[in-house]
Amino acid sequence: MYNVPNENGRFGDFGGKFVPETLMIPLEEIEEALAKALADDEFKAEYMRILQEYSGRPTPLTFAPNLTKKLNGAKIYLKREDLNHTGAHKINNAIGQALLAKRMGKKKIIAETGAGQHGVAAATVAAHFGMECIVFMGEEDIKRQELNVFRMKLLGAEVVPVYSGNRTLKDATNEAIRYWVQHCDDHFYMIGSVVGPHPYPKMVREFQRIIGDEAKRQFLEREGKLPDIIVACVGGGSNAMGMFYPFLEDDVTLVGVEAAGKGIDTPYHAATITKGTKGVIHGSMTYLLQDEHGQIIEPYSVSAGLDYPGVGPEHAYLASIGRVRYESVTDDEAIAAFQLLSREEGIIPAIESAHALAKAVQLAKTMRSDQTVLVCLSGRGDKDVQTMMKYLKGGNDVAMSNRN
Amino acid sequence: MYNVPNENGRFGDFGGKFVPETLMIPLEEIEEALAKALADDEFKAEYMRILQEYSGRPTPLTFAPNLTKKLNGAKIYLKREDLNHTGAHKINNAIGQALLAKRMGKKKIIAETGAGQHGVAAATVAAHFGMECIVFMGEEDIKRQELNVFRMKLLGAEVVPVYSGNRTLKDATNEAIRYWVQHCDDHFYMIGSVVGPHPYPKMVREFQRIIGDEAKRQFLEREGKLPDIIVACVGGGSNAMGMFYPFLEDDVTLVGVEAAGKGIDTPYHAATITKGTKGVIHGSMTYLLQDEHGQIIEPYSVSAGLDYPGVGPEHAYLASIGRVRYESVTDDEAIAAFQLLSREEGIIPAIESAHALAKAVQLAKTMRSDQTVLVCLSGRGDKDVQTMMKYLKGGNDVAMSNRN
Amino acid sequence: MQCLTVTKPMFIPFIVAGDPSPDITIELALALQEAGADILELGVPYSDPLADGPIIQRAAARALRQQMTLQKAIELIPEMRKKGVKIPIIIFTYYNPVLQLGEESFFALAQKNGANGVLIPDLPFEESEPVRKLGEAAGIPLISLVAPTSKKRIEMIASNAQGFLYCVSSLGVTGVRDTLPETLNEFLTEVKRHSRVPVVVGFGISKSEQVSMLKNYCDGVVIGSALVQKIEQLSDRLQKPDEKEEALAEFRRYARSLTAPLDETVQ
Amino acid sequence: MQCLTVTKPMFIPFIVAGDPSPDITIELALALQEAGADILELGVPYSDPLADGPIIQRAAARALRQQMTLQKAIELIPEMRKKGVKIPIIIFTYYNPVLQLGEESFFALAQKNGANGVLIPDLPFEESEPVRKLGEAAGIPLISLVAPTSKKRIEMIASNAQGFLYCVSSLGVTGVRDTLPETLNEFLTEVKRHSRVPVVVGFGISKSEQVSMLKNYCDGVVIGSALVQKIEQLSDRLQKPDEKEEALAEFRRYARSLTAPLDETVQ
Ligand SMILES: Cc1ncc(COP(=O)(O)O)c(C=O)c1O
Ligand SMILES: Cc1ncc(COP(=O)(O)O)c(C=O)c1O
Repeated sequence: MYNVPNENGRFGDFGGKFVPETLMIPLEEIEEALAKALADDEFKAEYMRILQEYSGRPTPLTFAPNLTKKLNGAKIYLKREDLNHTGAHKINNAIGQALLAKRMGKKKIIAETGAGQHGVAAATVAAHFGMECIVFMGEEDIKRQELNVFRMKLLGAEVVPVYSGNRTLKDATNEAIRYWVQHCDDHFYMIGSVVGPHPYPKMVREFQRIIGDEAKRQFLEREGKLPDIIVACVGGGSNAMGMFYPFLEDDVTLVGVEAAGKGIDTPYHAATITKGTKGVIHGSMTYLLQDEHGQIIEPYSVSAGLDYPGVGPEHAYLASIGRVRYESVTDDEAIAAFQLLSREEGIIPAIESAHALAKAVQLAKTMRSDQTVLVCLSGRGDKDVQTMMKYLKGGNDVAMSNRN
Repeated sequence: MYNVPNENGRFGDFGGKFVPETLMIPLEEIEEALAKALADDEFKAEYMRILQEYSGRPTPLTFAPNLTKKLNGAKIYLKREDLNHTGAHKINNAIGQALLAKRMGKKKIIAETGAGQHGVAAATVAAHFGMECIVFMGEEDIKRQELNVFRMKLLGAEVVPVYSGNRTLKDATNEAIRYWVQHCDDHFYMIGSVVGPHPYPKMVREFQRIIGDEAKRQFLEREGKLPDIIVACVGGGSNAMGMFYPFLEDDVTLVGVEAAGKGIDTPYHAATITKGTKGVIHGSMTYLLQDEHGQIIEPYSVSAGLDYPGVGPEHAYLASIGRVRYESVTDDEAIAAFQLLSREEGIIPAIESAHALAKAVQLAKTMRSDQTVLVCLSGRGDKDVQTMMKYLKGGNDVAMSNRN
Repeated sequence: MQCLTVTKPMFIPFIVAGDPSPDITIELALALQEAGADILELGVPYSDPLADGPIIQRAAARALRQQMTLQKAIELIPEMRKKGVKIPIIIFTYYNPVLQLGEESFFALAQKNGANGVLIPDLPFEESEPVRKLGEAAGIPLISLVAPTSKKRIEMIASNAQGFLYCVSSLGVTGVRDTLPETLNEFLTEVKRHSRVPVVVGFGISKSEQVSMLKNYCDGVVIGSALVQKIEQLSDRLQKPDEKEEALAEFRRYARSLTAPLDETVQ
Repeated sequence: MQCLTVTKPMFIPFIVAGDPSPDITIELALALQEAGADILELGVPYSDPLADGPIIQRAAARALRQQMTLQKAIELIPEMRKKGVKIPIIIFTYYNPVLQLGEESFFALAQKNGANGVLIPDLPFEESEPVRKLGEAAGIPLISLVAPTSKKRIEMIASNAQGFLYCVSSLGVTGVRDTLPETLNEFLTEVKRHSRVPVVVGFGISKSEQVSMLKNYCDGVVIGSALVQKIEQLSDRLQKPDEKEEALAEFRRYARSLTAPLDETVQ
């Protein structure tokens, strides 16, 4: 039976708690509170109630008839996390952690954010639960994501610019952890993916498994069987972990898709599992992009949500035992998939999710029409329209053929 | 029993078909097809299936605990049309009309759009149904809504700039009708609200009543009674009509909220029922903003979706018989409500919906705690964040008090 | 006009009241009469003319800038008469200005000023009864339109037609068209079969060849956008006292050249 | 160093290897020894130093630009010895560089170059066993930290402590602090109760008054950011041949003035 992490937060060699001593007790407190909460029917009912009444779950399973027809291969289904409140799967986790924070008596939330998606989710649930929220965001990202910054402020969050390092997500995470070290007595640190020290990878998985649980039920109802392949994008890996987890012991091929940026043979990618090496980042043993001296390397992807130099330790583990296949998709392939889904199905996917889609398209083409591929559509692409506009105007048009 | 429109498409004095002779038969064809479709269980099942599997219905009914507490009056509930695919109630209608178009063998969709919301919905369903889509949009609006224009193009629609008149929604609608007159043999005109000639006001109501049908069931489940007051914003009036219709014969106070812009005593508003006079616009007898000579006056509102000089004829009728109360809310009040809901509940509403909310807040304050107000949250505010950013920076800050 | 008898196909020009100015509209009407016009359609400018193409939209915008209104347009009729315009004059207006003036006031005004007919492009037969009745009482016929899409409606409309029956040549709005539909002759023949009144055709007619082809199938042609476009071109000169006469002459020649085929044959 | 005996509270300075350059790091170490340092903490620069505040982050960035690495930092030790540094030297490094070098290679290298201890701020007790064992085999103690939040963990950590025990003065990262928590004395007393090794305190100590207050409750003070900030200020002068000596003297004087209270009293 699949039963990781162990009591030390280890997924095989991966995971653990590589944090300053100051955080050991705060982490232990979260671990204890989480264990109790997950065993408490009232907690689970409250979590489900908020998912339903506030965030709009269950999200639908959508068959993609046009895409399927066009590819002439396997049937393609989409799990529609884009229809969640705030537009991505991130809210599932934010709701779970906020509920836990409330249970622990914490009234202040710390979060890190890159593109702003987790920041918006955190700010949203903080508003909903009447908590304070402070979001750390790299100064570079703040410039690139002006609208999400304003959105967080509208929601009442304080957005703190981070000037250290390269001023992007990795540095925002460092700074969030530093702030937490100083304020761990009354703040709850809400991590946005299945990364960080134990129990975060496990906790976020538990709060994202609703994706896979729902999808499994829905898929069985619709097709009377399980999908042949499930595909999800992997930044930190929370949507993928949430989707995969309930299928780990089933006979289903699971494919995680990393961002290959300008190509995994260039320095410009974020393909952590494909090209990274083992090490410690943000409190966890996992694969990461680093130089020979162990200095962390800034990743690159057109997708801000996949632009992270580490990856959740459970993914490192699943890669190491061969249960999940990890592949990668370039910027150009993802952008083509972004346009394809928009055009064919009237669904503009998040550019992150478009990575999963691009891989699904490649796979489906080679499959039989009685086979099925399930894609986790982790978020909506409205946030990316501006970037795409620039990208496609910049002579990088890979598939645009509008009539005017 | 409430039973309008009659066979001539009249809601009392209002409605009808004031169109060039060329369109009379196309309208009759739609009327016939609609009547058959609405009597056909298969059609209805297909419509419901797409709403559920594609657009994510039912949308939740969300209690607003913080707002309720803050106002210390009636309980406030929100019907969450913002959680629909594409972010507003507009998709309900677009799906219905596209299905009807398909049934009629039409493969090309014409639509008009102001802010771009209906244009995006039309482009979306056209992509989903594999139809062509041509969207008319005033040149001024194209400039103001660059992102939505790009979104429509991504979805495969052709966006045609309209240079006539004031180059906004009214003119885009004229131009869409003109184009339809020329192409009515193989094009289906998909109107975005309960306006236009018969059978459009009725048809759009039928495809939007899902809002009220769901809300009624959900509210009864949750509260064991009907709400005391229901509030919805009124541009053309489709979200309001969809919400109100199933409650028309119940003992529920219904309040439609128009945009008062800079004030109904200034020339800058869109309060059609409150300040308009009877006349014909876009094929329908209704209230509209016009001068003494019958020339139509350009309306004004901070909200692009309420910025329409006419209103659905059924609203004109409901106003005339006193069944629905129509009130208005200024830009400033709506913006304050926009910020209030963001801050208090973590829900950024469309600025259109914020008009309804502003009125609900005023009403709830004067009510008892055992009373309830239901607000139709017609759409999400992501599309408005940019406008709000400009507005609030422009010294118009009415309630912004972020810490940084 | 209620019992119009037609010996040769009529020339029915359309111009917009107030374009480029009220005074010049009168002179243009006179010029058209001199060019052989049988009936004048006097268009009332409207902010939202949804049956009109860009040429007439622009003319309406120009006329509105001249403060033209429905009432003022009607009041141009006696002034035209004073200047010698003798042919019937039809007021062409969208419905909303009529509603705002009040339907009864409108007919009172039209009657008082000697209008000979009314055409309301966005008032289809089903919505027209009250207006039609008021018109009948005032002795002012409401001109009906039929379109290529009208099909089974043709008989109903034709059998109730007053004055003359206006056939819309093709799907679409007003404007100049290079080609007219091939099925137009059949459509006209069909309409004539049902009509008790003269059948005229309009929308898109902008060349003498088109007039030449159509004259055998109808009792008249309406020419609007082509003339309005000419007025637009001549607009500056029409407004300069020393160039006006020459511009009017050019306009007259243009109208004649377009409609020359009407004189050549007898039906 | 494994059986450190303390007669007066120790002065334990922290500097970053390679800031502002490898050569000057050696001279700064010597200056600190002259200023009375008892143990030197030699920090290895890291791209993501999440236990450090802005001052040490900036120093690490400067050192990384000098191509400083874990291996090169360790290899500075024999060069320091050559120049006369005699006090024990502790390598302060984040865990990831150790992992990349290989834990065994790391200890081999540390042993070969005469390091006297290792401190890894992101390797808490629970994760430290393999490293601790390798250190024991190499005769290089792994210094543990306890924090104000450690509570029930204090006993476990203290009873397993090697070399000395590092008490984190307050919640937060390294940096200069104006005030230290009022409960710090109690915390130190509690730690000392459990510890078999000397107990030192660090994080935020940047004033002689603080040193003066703390010296009665601990066996030593770690001063990092205050010194690193001084180095940052002196950086330009330290790198100019003709100003270097004077800058070193100023650095020495500053270090002395900060730690003067340590000499005044005997515990
Ligand atoms: C829509 C979407 N998908 C995926 C991701 C990547 O995160 P994860 O790998 O944790 O699912 C993000 C991160 O912002 C996101 O916004
Ligand atoms: C979110 C939203 N609400 C309301 C409206 C107004 O339309 P209606 O009055 O037809 O509901 C619009 C129009 O674009 C809209 O986008």
